[in-house]
Amino acid sequence: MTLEVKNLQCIRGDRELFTDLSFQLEESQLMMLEGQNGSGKTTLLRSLCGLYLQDQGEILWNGISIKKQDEDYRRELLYLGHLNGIKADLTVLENLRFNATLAGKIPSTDKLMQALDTIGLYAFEDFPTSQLSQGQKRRVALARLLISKAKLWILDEPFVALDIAAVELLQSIIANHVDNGGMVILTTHQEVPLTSGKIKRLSLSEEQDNLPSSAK
Amino acid sequence: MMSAFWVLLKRDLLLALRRRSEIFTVLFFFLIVISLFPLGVGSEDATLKKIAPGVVWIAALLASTLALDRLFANDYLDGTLEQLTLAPQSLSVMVFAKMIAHWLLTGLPLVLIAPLVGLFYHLPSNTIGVMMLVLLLGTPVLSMIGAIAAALTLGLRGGGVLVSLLVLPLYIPVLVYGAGAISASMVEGLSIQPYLLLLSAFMLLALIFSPWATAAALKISLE
Amino acid sequence: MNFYPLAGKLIPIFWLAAIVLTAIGLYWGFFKTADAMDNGMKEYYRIIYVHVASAWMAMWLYAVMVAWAMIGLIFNTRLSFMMASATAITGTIMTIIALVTGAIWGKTSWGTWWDWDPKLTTFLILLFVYIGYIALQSAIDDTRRSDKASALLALVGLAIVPVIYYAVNCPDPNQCASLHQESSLKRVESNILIGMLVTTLGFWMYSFATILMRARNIILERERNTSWVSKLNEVN
Amino acid sequence: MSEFFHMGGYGAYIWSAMATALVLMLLEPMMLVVKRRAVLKDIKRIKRLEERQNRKN
Repeated sequence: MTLEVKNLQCIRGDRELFTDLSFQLEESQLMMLEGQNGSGKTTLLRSLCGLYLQDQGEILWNGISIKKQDEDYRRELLYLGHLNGIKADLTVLENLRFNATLAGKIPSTDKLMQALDTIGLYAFEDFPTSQLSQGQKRRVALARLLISKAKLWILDEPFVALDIAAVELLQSIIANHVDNGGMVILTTHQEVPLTSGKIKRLSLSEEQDNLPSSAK
Repeated sequence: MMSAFWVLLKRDLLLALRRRSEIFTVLFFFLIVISLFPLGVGSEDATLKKIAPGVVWIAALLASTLALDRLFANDYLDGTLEQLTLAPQSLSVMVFAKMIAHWLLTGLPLVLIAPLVGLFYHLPSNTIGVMMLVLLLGTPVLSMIGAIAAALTLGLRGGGVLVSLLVLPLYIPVLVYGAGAISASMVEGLSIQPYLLLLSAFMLLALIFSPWATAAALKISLE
Repeated sequence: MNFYPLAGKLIPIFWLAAIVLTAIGLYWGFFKTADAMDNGMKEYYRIIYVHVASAWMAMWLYAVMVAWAMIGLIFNTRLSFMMASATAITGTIMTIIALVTGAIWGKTSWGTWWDWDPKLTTFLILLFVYIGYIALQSAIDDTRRSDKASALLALVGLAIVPVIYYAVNCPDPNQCASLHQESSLKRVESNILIGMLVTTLGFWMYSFATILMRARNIILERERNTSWVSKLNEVN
Repeated sequence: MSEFFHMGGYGAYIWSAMATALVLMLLEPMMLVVKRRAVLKDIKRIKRLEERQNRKN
C-alpha cells in the first residue's frame, strides 16, 4: 500500500502555503512533518484526509485518486486533529464505542476495556468525559488508535497536552503500528524512536518566494 | 452503513436525554409565542379562530429555526463532526440520522403539544386533528431545509440570526399550505386533501435532496 | 488572467449599448404608443417599461447567478464564483427597482401602495433570497468557503423559489385547477411590447456592464498581492 | 410640454418611478468606481512597500 502525493499546491486566502509538493509513503514508514506555525502543516494533513480540497496536484492511495475512492480510502484512514472528537456528555466507554462503530467495527466490550486499560484509563469507563482532565480527554481520543484497523494514521500534534508517561506510551503505540506494516504521518517536535521501519522527514519551511508580498 | 445510522441516532437522542433542558426550551418558546398573540391581537372567539392557523405555523417556524443552532454546532466545536465526515460511511446517511434525531427532539414535541394550542384558541376537535396532522407532515420539512442552512453557517459569528435570514423565506410554502389546511378544516365542505398531498410532496422532495445538500454544505464548511 | 483586460475593453461598449437601447426603448414607449390610450389604457401604463424590464432582469440575473455558481461548484473555477457574486448585487438592485415601480404602479391602478398579489409577493421573497445570499457571503471571511457556501445556497434557492412562487400564486389548492392565469404578455399591445423589449435589452447591457465592473473589482481585491496585478497599467 | 410632464394627472407617479430607477442605476456604477479607486490605491500601497523592500535588499 502506498500513499503518493504529486505536485500538491494549497492556497489559503491569497497566501500560497506550499506548491509542487511531492512525496511517497510506503508500508512501515513514518513521516515527520516539520515547519513553523502557519507553514501549512495542518492544511497538508487535512488535504491528505480529503477534508481540504487542494488547489492543484493529486493525492493517490494505491495509485488511485483519493477523491475517487471516497469511503474505501476513509476505511484505511485514521485522523486525529487538534480537537479530540469526543462528546463531553458521554462516558469514556460510550465515546470509544461510538468512535469504533463509526469506523466500521463493532468491537466487543472486552476489547474496549482492554484499550482503556492500556491507555491508562482503567476503571474510568463510566466517567462522563466532561469530568476528566485535559490530558485524560486526550487519552480517550488516543484510545482510538488501539482499536483501529486503519493502515494510515494521520496525527496532528498528537503529543500536545500529554504527560511524560503518556508521551512514552504514544511513542510505543506509534512504533508498534509501524512495526506491523502501518503508515504514520505526524506533525510534532517530539522524536519517535522506532524499533523497525523507516523515518522520513518533510520540511514545510517557507522560502522567501512563498511569502505574500505584504509580509515581505 | 445502517449501523452508523442507528448508532448516531441513538447517540444524539442519548445526548439530548442528558441535557433535557434543551428540549424544553424550544417547546416553551413555542408555547410562549402562541400565548402572546391573544394578548396582542385580542381574545374574541372569532379572532382567535381566524389567526390560529397562521400563529401556530409562525411559532413553529420560529421555534424550529431557533433549534437549528444546535444541530451541528456542538459536534463542530468538539471535533466529532470532523470525525463523522472522515468515517467510512456515507455522510448523507449520517446527516439524515442527525436530522431525524433533531426532529424527534424539536419537531415532534410541537406536534404533541398541538391539542393545548387548540384549547387556547377555541378550535373544534377535528381542526385540532388536522393541525396535528399537518404539523406532523410539515415540521420534518422545516428540519430538513433548516439543516442545509445550519450546515452553511457552521461556526460563523452571528450564525443564529443569519440562519433565520436564510431559512425563513424558504419555509414559506410549508407555512402557506400548513396554515391553509387548518383554515380549510374550519370551513364546511372544503377538502383538506390537496393540502396534505402538497405537504407530503414537499416532504418527499426534502427527503431526497436535503441530506445530500446538507452533506455537501458540511464539507464546504469544514474545509 | 485574460479575463481582466477583456472585461475592461467590453465595459465601455456595454455602457454605450445600455444607454442607447434604454433611451430608444423609453422614447418609443413614451412617444410612439399614444394609440394605447385610445384602447382604454391610462397614462400610468408608462411605468410598465421600467417595471417589466427590471422585473425580468431580477429573475434572469438569478438564473445567471445560479449558472455561474453551478459551473463554479462543478469545475472549481474561481472566476465563476466571482462572477456569481458580482451578479448578485446587480440582481438585488433590479429586484428593488421592480418592487418600487411595482408599488407605484399599484398605487395608480389599485389605489394602494402595496398589495399582496402573487407577483409582487414573489419579488419580495426573491429580494429576501438575494439578501440571504449576500449576507452569507459577507459573513464568511475565508473566500474559498464563502464562494462555495453561497453557491450552494443559490442552488438551494433555485430549487425552492419556484415552489414558493407556486405557493404564493395558489394558496388554496382547491381552486387552483380551475384558475388559469393567462399570460399578461398576450394582453399587451405589440407597440408597447416593442418598448418593453428594447428597454429590457438596455437593462441587460447595463447588467453586463456593472457585473463586469464588479467582477474586475473583486479580482483586483483578491489578487492584489500577485505580480500580474502590480504590473497593470492602472497602478503604474 | 407641461402637458407631457403632467401625463393626465399621473405625472408624479410616472416620474417618481423613472427617478427611482435612474437614481439606483446611477448609484450602482458610481459605488463601483469608488470601490475600484480604493482597491487600486491599496494595490499601489502594497507595491510601494515592495519596492522599498527590494531597494533595501
